[in-house]
Amino acid sequence: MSNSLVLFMVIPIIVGIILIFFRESPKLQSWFSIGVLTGLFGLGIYILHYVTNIGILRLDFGGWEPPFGILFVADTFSLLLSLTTLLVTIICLLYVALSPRDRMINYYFYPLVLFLNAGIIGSYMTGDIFNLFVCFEVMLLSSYVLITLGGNRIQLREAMKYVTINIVSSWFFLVGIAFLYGSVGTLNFAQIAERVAETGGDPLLTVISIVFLTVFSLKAGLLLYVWLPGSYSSTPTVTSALFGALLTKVGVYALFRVFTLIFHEGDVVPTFIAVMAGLTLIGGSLGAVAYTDIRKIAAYNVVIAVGFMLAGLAIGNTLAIEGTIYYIIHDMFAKALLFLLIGTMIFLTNKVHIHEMSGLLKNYPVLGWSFFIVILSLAGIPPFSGFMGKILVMEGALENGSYILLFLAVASSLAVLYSLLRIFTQCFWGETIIGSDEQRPLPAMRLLPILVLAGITLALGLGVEVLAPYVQTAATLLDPSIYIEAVLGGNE
Amino acid sequence: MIEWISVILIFIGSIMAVISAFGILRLPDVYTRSHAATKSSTLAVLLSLLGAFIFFWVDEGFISIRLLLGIIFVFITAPVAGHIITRAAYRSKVKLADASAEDALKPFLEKTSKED
Amino acid sequence: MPAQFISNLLIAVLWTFLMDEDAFYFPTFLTGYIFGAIIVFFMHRFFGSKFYLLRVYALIKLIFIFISELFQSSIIVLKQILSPTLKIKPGIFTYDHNMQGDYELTALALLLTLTPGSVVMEVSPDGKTFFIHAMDMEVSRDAVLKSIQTFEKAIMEVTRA
Amino acid sequence: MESIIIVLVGILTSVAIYLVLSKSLIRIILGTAILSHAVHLLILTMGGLKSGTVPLLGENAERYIDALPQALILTAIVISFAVTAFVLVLAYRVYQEYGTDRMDELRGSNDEQ
Amino acid sequence: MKINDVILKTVVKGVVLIILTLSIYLFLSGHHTPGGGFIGGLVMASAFVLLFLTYDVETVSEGIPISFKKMSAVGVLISVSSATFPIFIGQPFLSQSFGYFDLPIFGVTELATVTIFEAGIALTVVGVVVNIILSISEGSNKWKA
Amino acid sequence: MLFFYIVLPLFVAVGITLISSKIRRDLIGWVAFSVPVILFALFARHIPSIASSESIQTTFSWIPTYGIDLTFILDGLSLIFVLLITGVGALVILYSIFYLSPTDSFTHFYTYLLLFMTAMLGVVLSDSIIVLYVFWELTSISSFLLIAFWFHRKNSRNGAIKSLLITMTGGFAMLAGFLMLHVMTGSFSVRTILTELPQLTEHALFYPAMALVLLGAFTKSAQFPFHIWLPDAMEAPTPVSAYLHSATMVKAGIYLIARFTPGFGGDVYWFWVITAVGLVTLFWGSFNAVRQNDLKALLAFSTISQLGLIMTLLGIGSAAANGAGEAKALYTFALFTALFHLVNHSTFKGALFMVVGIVDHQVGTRDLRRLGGLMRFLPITFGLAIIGSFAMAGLPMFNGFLSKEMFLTAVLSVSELPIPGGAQIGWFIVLVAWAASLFTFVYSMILVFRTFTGRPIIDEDYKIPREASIGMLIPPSILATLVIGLFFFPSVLSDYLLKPAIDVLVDGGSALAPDIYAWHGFNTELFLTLAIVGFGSLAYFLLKKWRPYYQYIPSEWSFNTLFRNTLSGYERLGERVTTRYMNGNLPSYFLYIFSFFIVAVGVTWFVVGPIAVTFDSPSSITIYEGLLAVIMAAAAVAILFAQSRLTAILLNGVLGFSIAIFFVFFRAPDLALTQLVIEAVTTVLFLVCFNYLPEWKVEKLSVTKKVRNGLIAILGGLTVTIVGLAVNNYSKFESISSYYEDSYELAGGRNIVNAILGDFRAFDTMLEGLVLFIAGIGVFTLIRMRQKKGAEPRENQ
Amino acid sequence: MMILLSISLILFTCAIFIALYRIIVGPSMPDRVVALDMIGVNLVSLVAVFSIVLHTHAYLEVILIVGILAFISTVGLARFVERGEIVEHEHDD
Ligand code: NA
Ligand code: NA
Repeated sequence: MSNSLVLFMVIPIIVGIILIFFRESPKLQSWFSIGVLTGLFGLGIYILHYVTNIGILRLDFGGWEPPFGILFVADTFSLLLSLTTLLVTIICLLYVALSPRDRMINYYFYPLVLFLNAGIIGSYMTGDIFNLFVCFEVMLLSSYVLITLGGNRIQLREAMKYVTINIVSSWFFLVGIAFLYGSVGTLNFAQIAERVAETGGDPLLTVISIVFLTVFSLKAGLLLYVWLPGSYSSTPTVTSALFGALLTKVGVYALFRVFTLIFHEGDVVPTFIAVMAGLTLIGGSLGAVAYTDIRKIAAYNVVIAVGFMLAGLAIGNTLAIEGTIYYIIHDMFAKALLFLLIGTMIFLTNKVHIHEMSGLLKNYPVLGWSFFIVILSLAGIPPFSGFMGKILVMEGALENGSYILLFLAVASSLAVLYSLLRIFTQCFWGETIIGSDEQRPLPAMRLLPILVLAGITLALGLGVEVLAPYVQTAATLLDPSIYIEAVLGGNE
Repeated sequence: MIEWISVILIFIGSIMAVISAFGILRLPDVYTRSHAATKSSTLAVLLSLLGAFIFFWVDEGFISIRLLLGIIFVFITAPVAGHIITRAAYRSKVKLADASAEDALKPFLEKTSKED
Repeated sequence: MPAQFISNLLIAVLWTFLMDEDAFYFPTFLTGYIFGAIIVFFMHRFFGSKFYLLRVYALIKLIFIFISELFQSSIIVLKQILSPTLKIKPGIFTYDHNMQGDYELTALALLLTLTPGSVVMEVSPDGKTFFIHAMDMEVSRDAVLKSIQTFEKAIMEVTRA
Repeated sequence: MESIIIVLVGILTSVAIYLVLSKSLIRIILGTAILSHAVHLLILTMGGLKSGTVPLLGENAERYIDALPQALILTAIVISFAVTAFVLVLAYRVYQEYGTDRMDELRGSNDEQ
Repeated sequence: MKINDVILKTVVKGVVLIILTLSIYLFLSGHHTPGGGFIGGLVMASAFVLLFLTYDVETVSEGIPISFKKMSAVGVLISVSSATFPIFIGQPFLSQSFGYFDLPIFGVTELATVTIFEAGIALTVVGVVVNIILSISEGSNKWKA
Repeated sequence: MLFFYIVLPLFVAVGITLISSKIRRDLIGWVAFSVPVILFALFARHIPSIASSESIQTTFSWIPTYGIDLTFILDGLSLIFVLLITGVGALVILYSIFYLSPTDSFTHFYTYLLLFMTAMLGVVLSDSIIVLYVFWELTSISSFLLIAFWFHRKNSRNGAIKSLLITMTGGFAMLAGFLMLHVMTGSFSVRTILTELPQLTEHALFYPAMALVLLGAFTKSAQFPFHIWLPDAMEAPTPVSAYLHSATMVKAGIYLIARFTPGFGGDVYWFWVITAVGLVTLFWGSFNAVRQNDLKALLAFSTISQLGLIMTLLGIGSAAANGAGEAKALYTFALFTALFHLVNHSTFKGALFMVVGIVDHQVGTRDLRRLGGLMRFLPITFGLAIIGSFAMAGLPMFNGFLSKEMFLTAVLSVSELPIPGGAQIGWFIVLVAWAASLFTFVYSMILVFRTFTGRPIIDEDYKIPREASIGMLIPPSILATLVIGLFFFPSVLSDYLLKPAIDVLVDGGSALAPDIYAWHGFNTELFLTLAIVGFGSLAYFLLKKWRPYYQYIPSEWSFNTLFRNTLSGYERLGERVTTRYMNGNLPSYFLYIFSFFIVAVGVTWFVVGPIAVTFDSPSSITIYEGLLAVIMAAAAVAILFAQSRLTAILLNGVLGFSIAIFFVFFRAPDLALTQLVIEAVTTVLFLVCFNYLPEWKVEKLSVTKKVRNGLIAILGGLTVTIVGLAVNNYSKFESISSYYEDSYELAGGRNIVNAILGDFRAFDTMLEGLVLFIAGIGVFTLIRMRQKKGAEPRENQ
Repeated sequence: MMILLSISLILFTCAIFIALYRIIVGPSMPDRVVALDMIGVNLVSLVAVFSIVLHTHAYLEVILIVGILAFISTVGLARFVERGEIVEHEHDD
């Protein structure tokens, strides 16, 4: 049973490598990847069910008992995120499979996406801080390559920024690990948590936690999101969709894990996170209307969402954490949808600025209405997926008296709404410039992934109750003893 | 007792190393400096490796093939290094010291570069 | 030469098997090798060349020449470094050698480089001419030209039948 | 010794940060290379520097030095090599495309496609 | 005047043999003395690097007709598969085992599955490093053209 | 069952969308028409039982985990609304079938309209505040879509965005308010909240919640200063204006306030805020209606004004539920009037919108300056217009008269109410109300007489208009009939709808509710009305004299301008701020990152301190180690001053080799080996790439920037050093690594580092290989995959 | 004996220090390469001596590796100084 945890990481790796040898058969690559990921998704559902009902599952690699070896720990939180990651990836790959073939497919696109997945899921599951670093690197390296895949010069330029900034952030990570190991002498999350708790919030450890805050904020795009808009807006559609949906979430996850499990005492760090989340919401809201490039608008919407999620962590009560978990799941799907839509618009018009497009609704109604749905979803309008998370976080804020965050969360929803409405009203409405004879055809198959995502965002909103038990279990991450017990409390 | 021999070999080696280092400070151009680097300091390292080899042999009866290999390696490569560095220097037009008496290579290079 | 060496090896291996010990012991092998060398020495005329251990001897001699040259040259360099005033006249001169093949050429070049006060800077494209940088032209050129004959001979003893 | 190395780490870090703040790509990459040197030393220092013998069993020692940081650094070294290789090639491609390696000339404008 | 590299090339031939031997030694002895898959692989890669520096890419490729890209992929595949194998015999992922066997000629020898794992790592390292250098020089070639 | 009533329009809407291509377009209209008709009948069946104070409830569970259920309750208050929604809805759809032009998409129109109907029914029937909110936003959305029905017109789009932004802002605020209510009461049920609220007046969230709920209501009901979206919403097709922006959606705010009256009512702030906002809106709407030349704009402002009137009445009547004491009857009277006028307004305003629609449709313009004398051509329409506007002006024979009289009564009673401030400013309220009524009279006259009497402006393309088709005349005629009918038989309405509704709001309210009479004798109200008619007629005839003065009201002071400026200011601010710090310049980004790190660690240190930092070290130092450290530091610093990149790389190599030697000194042979090889290979890589990179130039930086960068660099290094020293002194825990010293027994290896890499932490090693591998692929693709020169910069997939 | 070894260590380090000076001031690139080569050679000695000091065989591989890599680096750098392109793709002839 527990061995199956590693399959989420190892199978994508193995399949990825095997696909390297099938460079010339894109069809095989695409359907094989999709099939394998789908299988894993099914397995994941089963494990999620198991973990939620029976308890945290762990896998000690090589049989070395924690804290001496590396281990995977699957709790509901990490599984929920892993499953969402898988599903989003499957849909994005479907989009590629159903699109006209692109040159980048021949340059190991599928293996890289699989490696990216492996890195992300590994980050979610690992129970060891240094292994988290390594998993991050797997994810980052894949993303470095993916971000340059396409050969477009702007991509290269923005990749340069993305890569160097991430190198620096990885450096911070190592510095943090060095300090942490120097002070608590272990790398295992649970044992670190235990030892940190033993000190009862030692000032030095609080200072060290700031190093980790820096690292994960860089990855999540919390306040330090300078790298994000450029890189997310220069890549091909599907890469943007994968990045927009998945990458920042890993940073968010790490912030949640580290600051609920390990450094949860004292109010210095929560205050820090609150201020950063607030500034992120403001910065994202300002950026979302600063550009006419639709990719940039979408990218700043990613920033806003990050601010929102971390506002949830800063508030930090059960309601807010539950809300944020809903929100993270929602955002992964909705952001993928947003970026796929934007990419399709650019594909259809060959333009990127809102004032260069007009009246698309007439020729591409399904696209237009999907875009409308994603606007509502991202703005947290019920019954689409964004609303439950939003409501719970807002309530959490009320319960905690975090009124400024509450205000910013609401105001940023308006910014989301307005910035995306600008796209909708300017690009989809208005006079149709292109005649129906010169319009690019949009095959129905290409719309399928988009419709699936739109359906998911509606289903998630209506079907909150289905998710509720899982999310509630996941939110027990506020009680670190459960995790520590599962890891250090003897063998299963 | 024999240990002392090894230590003294090392000591001599270290002195030679410093002197040859001094050489690359003092000598007028890169070509003469490379003499210091390829000869004296090679000898210095050979001495210290030999010292170490003897030390382990005498002290522990341990014959280190790796050290021997190291000695051979340095012995072979040091002159090659000197050769390619000076060649590179000349080809990248580093000037000979003003005191230089003769330059037989210059006309050659000039002649053949015209032919190219 | 390789044929001699391989034969010697074969004899050593045979010897090791004939001893029929419970494991492989290096001393046994060595003993076999020595016996093999003796046998090969007596047989070497059948191979139609010099007894190969003679070449090994020449090689060792060459190495010693190397080392002694190295010592001498180092001391000269060190002297020059430590002399209170630098009175050297460096320069580049050419030398046409009599070596054949890459190995001989290389060996000579390495030797020359380790010789007092000279470094082989270039080899002409046809491989016939060395361009040698001398630390002090007046002193080195003659020394080099003198010792170079010795080197060539020593090298040829190793390489040529 | 530890304190000295930590100060050395600080110096390396300062130099690296200064390089990273430059406009030229090579300087930035070099800065990141030095950053990783610094952090490798830091990790080693955090495990204690001379608190035992070489971590090879059979060295007849009472104590062996903390081997865990060494393993971590080894991993980190290889990863940083991988990244450096990639970023170097990326830099060269950027230079090829843009004819400049100065990041202030590589800002990008708002109205490009 | 064309550069005549005969000295360098001749010496490097011998030097590379030394390095390659050393790399295999480092790889095999890594379990008990310094070395192991990574180091062995890196040293071997450095031997190739030296070859590339001395000779040119074409000559080296002709001399060693291996696809280094595939080699690296096979390397990763070996290490990951050897890590995965224990799953099929009911052991945790990445379980390594070792034992002492009395072999003819070699005597009592330790054999460990970790060697397979490390062989994968070594192959990866060699493949990747060489591949990177090859890619860049190939790129330069195109760029010039 | 109620649930099915609500979703019926939705289902039909979906059905229409799905099969639209298969059926005739006018059939879509008729299908849509059948929905409200059926629903009206279904709801009407409940009138008797509701009148006997029953209520109908349906519950489905939706998200029981969070206590969010789909509970719908039909009571007296909702009943009025559902009947309005379905009744007016049916008439509007009928009207629209004839109104829409052949080029308009029936599918979209009726889909949106039915969507809206579902939303509106949901709002007034939901018991859960969350569900209410869901439907509330849905009304905004469907309104948005309907306003922009002709989305190729710029004005339509702008109007749609404006209305959506304002109502959604209100919606978000309302949601926040609702959540506060939930936090206060622990319940999402409106019924529960209402019963608990009166006990929670001391709660810290009481007033914030109230303010936010009011914000939602005011924005939706176009109350001053949020009214600005309504005139722009007139870009919608006229049936939509009649339905959403006059009869139903704008009344959602009224509904909300009425619904929460039992909870908040009795609070003095609730009373005054609603009353004041209502009054200002009442006045401002009527005042502005007079100046309009577009008939629909006139109606829009008139709607704003009338909504203000209803709001004022709700404010005055709000205290009826709680702590009213003696004055309960007076309060109840005002509430009752509010409900009464609500119904009346829907009838006459609905009729008027349809009339204007007919004029627009038949004449081709709604501009008063171009209209006139239509009486001859459109006699029936003229009759309908008379009925509608006279009712609006509050003239007898029409239902508006009754409610207007009662309004005046209510206003006059304010000074008698036991509410703080009532006695002091009661007279002022009367004054404002009277002035507003005066303007109302004037614009009502303008509407009917400017359009239908006088001479038409006849130019070349003037075509003699003809009376509209019967289909367009029937709906307004039905409404006009109601206008008159309600004047003569108000008690039917009162008994069956208004009193049951009042019962919902006020305990025993129906007993206190007044009987409606047309004639109350010669009281103040009558004199006020006579004065309105008198002065109003005068003002109407002197219109040319005073209307030009409107232009002196500076337009830049308007809330419209404020709204526009807010949006454009937001965009400008966003652009200015964002492009300033997101300058695309990598060094700047690094500056932010390192500054953040330094400041964050510094601040935290300052807050949590003190932390011990000393230079004590466990291990000794030898001279050569010290020298090596100096060498490294020197080499590092020298890199900064290196004139060429090769020198820099050499110095970096020195660093790498020195570190390897440190690894030797610090008993790490494996590391030393790795470091050495990596260093050499890296150097070679640098050299390989240097061939394709430019020589590095001296960085030209101003002194300030150099100092700034230097400062950041030094502080960054210092931060790492200080924390490092602190950690070095910190020895609370033993490292776990002594475990690995049994590596020979555990993993069969004597090299502990290797055992960790190959066994204990082999997973890291495996992934590290993968990382290396990916980097290899990356280099390969970077080199190989290049864009062809001159290729178009498009998304390639 | 230990003192003598320590002095040797210090002397080797000093030699490195001097070479570092040459790297920093140059003036020509080959000068620097010569100096780096020299550093490598001295490091070999340094490690050898240190092995004696620590009485360990653990660093014997390191000695060899330092020698090898110093050579590789020197070849690479000399190639760079000479041709710019240090790895050629095709035969020259
Ligand atoms: Na447009
Ligand atoms: Na547009």
